[in-house]
Amino acid sequence: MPANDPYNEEVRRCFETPVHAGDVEGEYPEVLVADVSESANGSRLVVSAGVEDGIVAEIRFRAFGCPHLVAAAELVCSELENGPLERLAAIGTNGLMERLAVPVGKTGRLFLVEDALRLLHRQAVCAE
Amino acid sequence: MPANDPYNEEVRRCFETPVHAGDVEGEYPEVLVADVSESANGSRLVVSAGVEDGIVAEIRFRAFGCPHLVAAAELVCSELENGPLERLAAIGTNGLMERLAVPVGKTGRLFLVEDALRLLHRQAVCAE
Amino acid sequence: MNRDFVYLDYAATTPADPRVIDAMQSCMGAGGTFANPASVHIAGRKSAAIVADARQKVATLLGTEPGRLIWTSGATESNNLAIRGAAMARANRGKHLISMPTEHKAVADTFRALAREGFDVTWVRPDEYGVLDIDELAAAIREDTQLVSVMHVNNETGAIQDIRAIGDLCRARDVLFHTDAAQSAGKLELDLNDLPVDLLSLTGHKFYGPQGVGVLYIADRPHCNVLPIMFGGGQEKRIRPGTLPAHLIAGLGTAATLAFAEHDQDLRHVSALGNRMWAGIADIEGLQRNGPAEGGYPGILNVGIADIEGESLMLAMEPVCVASGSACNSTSGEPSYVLRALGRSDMEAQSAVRFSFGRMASEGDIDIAIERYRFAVDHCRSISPVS
Amino acid sequence: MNRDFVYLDYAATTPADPRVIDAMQSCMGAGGTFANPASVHIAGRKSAAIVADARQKVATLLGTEPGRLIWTSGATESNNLAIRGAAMARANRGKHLISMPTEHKAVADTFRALAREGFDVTWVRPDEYGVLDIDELAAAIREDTQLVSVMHVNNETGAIQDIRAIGDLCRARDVLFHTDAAQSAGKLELDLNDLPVDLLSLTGHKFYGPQGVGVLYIADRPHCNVLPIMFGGGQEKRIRPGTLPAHLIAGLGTAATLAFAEHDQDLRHVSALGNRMWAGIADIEGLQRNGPAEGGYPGILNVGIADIEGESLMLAMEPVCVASGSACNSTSGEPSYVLRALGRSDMEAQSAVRFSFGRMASEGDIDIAIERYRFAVDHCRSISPVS
Ligand SMILES: Cc1ncc(COP(=O)(O)O)c(C=O)c1O
Ligand SMILES: Cc1ncc(COP(=O)(O)O)c(C=O)c1O
Repeated sequence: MPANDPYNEEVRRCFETPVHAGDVEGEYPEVLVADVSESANGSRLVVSAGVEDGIVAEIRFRAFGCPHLVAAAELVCSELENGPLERLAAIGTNGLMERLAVPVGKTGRLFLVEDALRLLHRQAVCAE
Repeated sequence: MPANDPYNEEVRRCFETPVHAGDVEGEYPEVLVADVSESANGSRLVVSAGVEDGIVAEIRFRAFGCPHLVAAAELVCSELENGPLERLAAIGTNGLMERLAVPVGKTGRLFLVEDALRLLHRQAVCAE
Repeated sequence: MNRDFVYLDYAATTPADPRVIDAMQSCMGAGGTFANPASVHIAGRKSAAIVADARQKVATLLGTEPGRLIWTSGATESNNLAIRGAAMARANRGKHLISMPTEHKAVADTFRALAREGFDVTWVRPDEYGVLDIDELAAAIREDTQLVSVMHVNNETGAIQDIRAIGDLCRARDVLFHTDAAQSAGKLELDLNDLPVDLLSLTGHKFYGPQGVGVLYIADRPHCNVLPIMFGGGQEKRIRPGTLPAHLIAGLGTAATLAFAEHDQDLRHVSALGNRMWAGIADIEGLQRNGPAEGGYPGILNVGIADIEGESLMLAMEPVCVASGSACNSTSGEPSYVLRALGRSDMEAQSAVRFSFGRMASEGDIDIAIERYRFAVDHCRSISPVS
Repeated sequence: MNRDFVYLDYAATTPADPRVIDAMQSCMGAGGTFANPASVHIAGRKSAAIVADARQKVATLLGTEPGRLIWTSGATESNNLAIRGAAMARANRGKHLISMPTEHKAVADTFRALAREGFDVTWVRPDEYGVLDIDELAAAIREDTQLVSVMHVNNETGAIQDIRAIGDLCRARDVLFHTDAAQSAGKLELDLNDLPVDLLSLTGHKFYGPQGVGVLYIADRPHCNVLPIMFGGGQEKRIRPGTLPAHLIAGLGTAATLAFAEHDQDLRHVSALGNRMWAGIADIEGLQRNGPAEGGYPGILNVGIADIEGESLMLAMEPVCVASGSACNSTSGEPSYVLRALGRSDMEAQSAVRFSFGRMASEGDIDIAIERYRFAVDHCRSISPVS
């Protein structure tokens, strides 16, 4: 692979085996769904979370978008799963941008991940 | 030699061994000299002829000019030597142009040969 | 052969044929015919002979005389020289020019630049398959029209324009006709002694010649000439300056001879590959063919699926190398303007994949491409919220 | 090595170095890095990596950043792009331009074309050795002057201009400075981080790289930019369109690395050859040296003898390949305008012979050239009426 590969290993790994791609399948007291999109490039991200006792027991995503968006969604889901609900509000894109070596031109697209998580968190808080 | 050689074999032969280059060296009743030049490109042709009994006994040339001019002068001299004086007036450039594959752009330069021979002939006629 | 990727992007550039490389090799290095063809010494004359020979070879391919051909650095320069050069040469007769929105950028952007400089450009739109309606062109021609530029084979869709009909119309109306034949020269028959084409552009690297060299053909007709766009030595009839690159020209000449001799075989080969590819993917749900299903250049197959994201599709298809209509494949950051001009939506255009075939591609390559395309579509769909 | 001629015309073009040919080879054919560097697929990215690497290599040679370099088809295009591009970019600030009559045609004719389009061009004459008097340049600069173009090393005489002094003057007067470095890049040290040069042209085939590829350097300074002269894809920051020829660029990059690494050795070599040549012919009666005897580029030696006819001289010198100032060596059919500008008469100019030396030339070649030149002079004199 030449040095100028636009996708780093993390992106490739997450894109190739996005284990959190799909919908929440388990039964949970609460299943939250956030569906966000960016009209400029048609990107869309749907994140669903099964919440139990303040814990994100299962979190899944579906994405229509570039490999960086897919990888970011996968990475975030794997980090949030089995963690406290509050973390949904705490995750930002900065760390992701770096870890996935996202080109600056795609910053806007990566905000979708933040947007979806915020939305999930707000729903969870309102439901409490 | 590639096909696009600007000098054909005849030009090369005459240019390499211009046996008639020089001045008339023998002693003749009459030695005629024609000195013609073309200002446009600085070409100059000097033809001298030793004439005896209406015959061009010795004919020599000196040229400042391109290989085609040198070759033309050499060829003409070798044809005229030991021939009748009248031939001086009869030789034209058409045959030369073809035989030496002279580029059309050099037609003017080749006229120098004709000019020199005419001049020689005129001198001979006047002297008679 | 490269084994770490499968190359099906022949419309972008082709590898040079080994016989082309041999011809180039013989012009490189101290032992080769490397001299400046404009030099009058022996070494220069050898190079000049190589250039003359190559010029004859390209002339034979195009059915024309060597004296009609100007060497350039590629089709981009040929297009610029043809269009700007002709527009400028005829500017005193009129400033109206005609082209199509589906042209390559080297044509379209040259017209746009001329439009900024006071020329009036009419863009005739194609039908949904990318084909020009000759009546629409006829209607667009005005008293002051000087030049029509319509490409022969479209680089994205393979759509073929009827350059004979266009040329006939232009001749009848006293308008110059330029065609960008970058995608057809060396692939489809072109007999310029017979075709009513005034200016034609081609580039070496689309038919197994070297990158960095092209040709502009200028017909020997009244009022058919171009003004130079660059200035310098008196090379190429003072139309295009610069030291002639003997190795590139020799390579292009050889490529022309090969294309001429192997035309039928090449065309059969890419047709077979194109058919095999299509047969292997045509049943995929939602698949749309971009460009003509029949009558296009068989070496190009462009397909799209609106609900698949182009960039992810391309990554999932690795190591198959194809072009895509998605923004990530373009310097403008926009989905293919060619497909948009055919009436495709942004979403349709961004999912487009152009498979293009050539001399070195094999059935095995096609089978891998089919497998990877099907896999990639499934993979993207499995992630997608759309389906 | 070619054995049917002796090549001493390195200022016209150089054979590619074998290591350059290797680098080019690795980019050609189906097994090579042949893809379009603009393609986003694996094959394209490999080509893009080659291009990036080559760009860094040329940047290292020039002491600059890769981002400052634009690939072109050669110095002719670089000169046209620099001069027309800068003149157009600054046309609204003023239309006065300055150059010299001893420039290469790619510079001089570009200025002449601009003059026809309404620009005002001042030609500053050199001294009898071809060198610019900096005070004359200073006097020529006006309020509305936008661009000065003065070449680094003259291709006919080897005269070197003081580009640091010219550049300093231009910066002080807020004028852009372009230099045609076709004859110096890869031969003389050029550190653009340090030199006050705004635009610099070079071409691969003058320093053992391939023909058909060049570079334009554009300094990163306010108001230093050029408008494109051709239009198309968005390559090269939208300044120069067209598929990047990976093989040529790889070759140029390798040539740059070699020139950088072997600079001292190359310079010593051509100096030794130049000195040997001069020592072998300096005593010939009537011999004049054209250009500076000291301080010029040692790889070029230009001599003339007014009473010898240039074309015959060249033929008599076969198989030694050199350039001549005679009309037969020029497309204009005129004796060298460069030598005329140095005050030489037509007769003096037409007899000029330019010997130029390079990496592959040997002492044996020089000895043959000395022998042939002496023979040719004698031969021509023996025929001539002048002496
Ligand atoms: C239709 C068409 N025209 C022009 C070009 C430009 O050719 P080049 O990049 O060789 O200048 C291309 C290919 O890039 C093309 O496909
Ligand atoms: C000083 C100078 N400038 C420009 C050029 C043009 O270079 P190219 O022919 O590679 O475009 C040359 C050589 O021909 C040259 O010697």
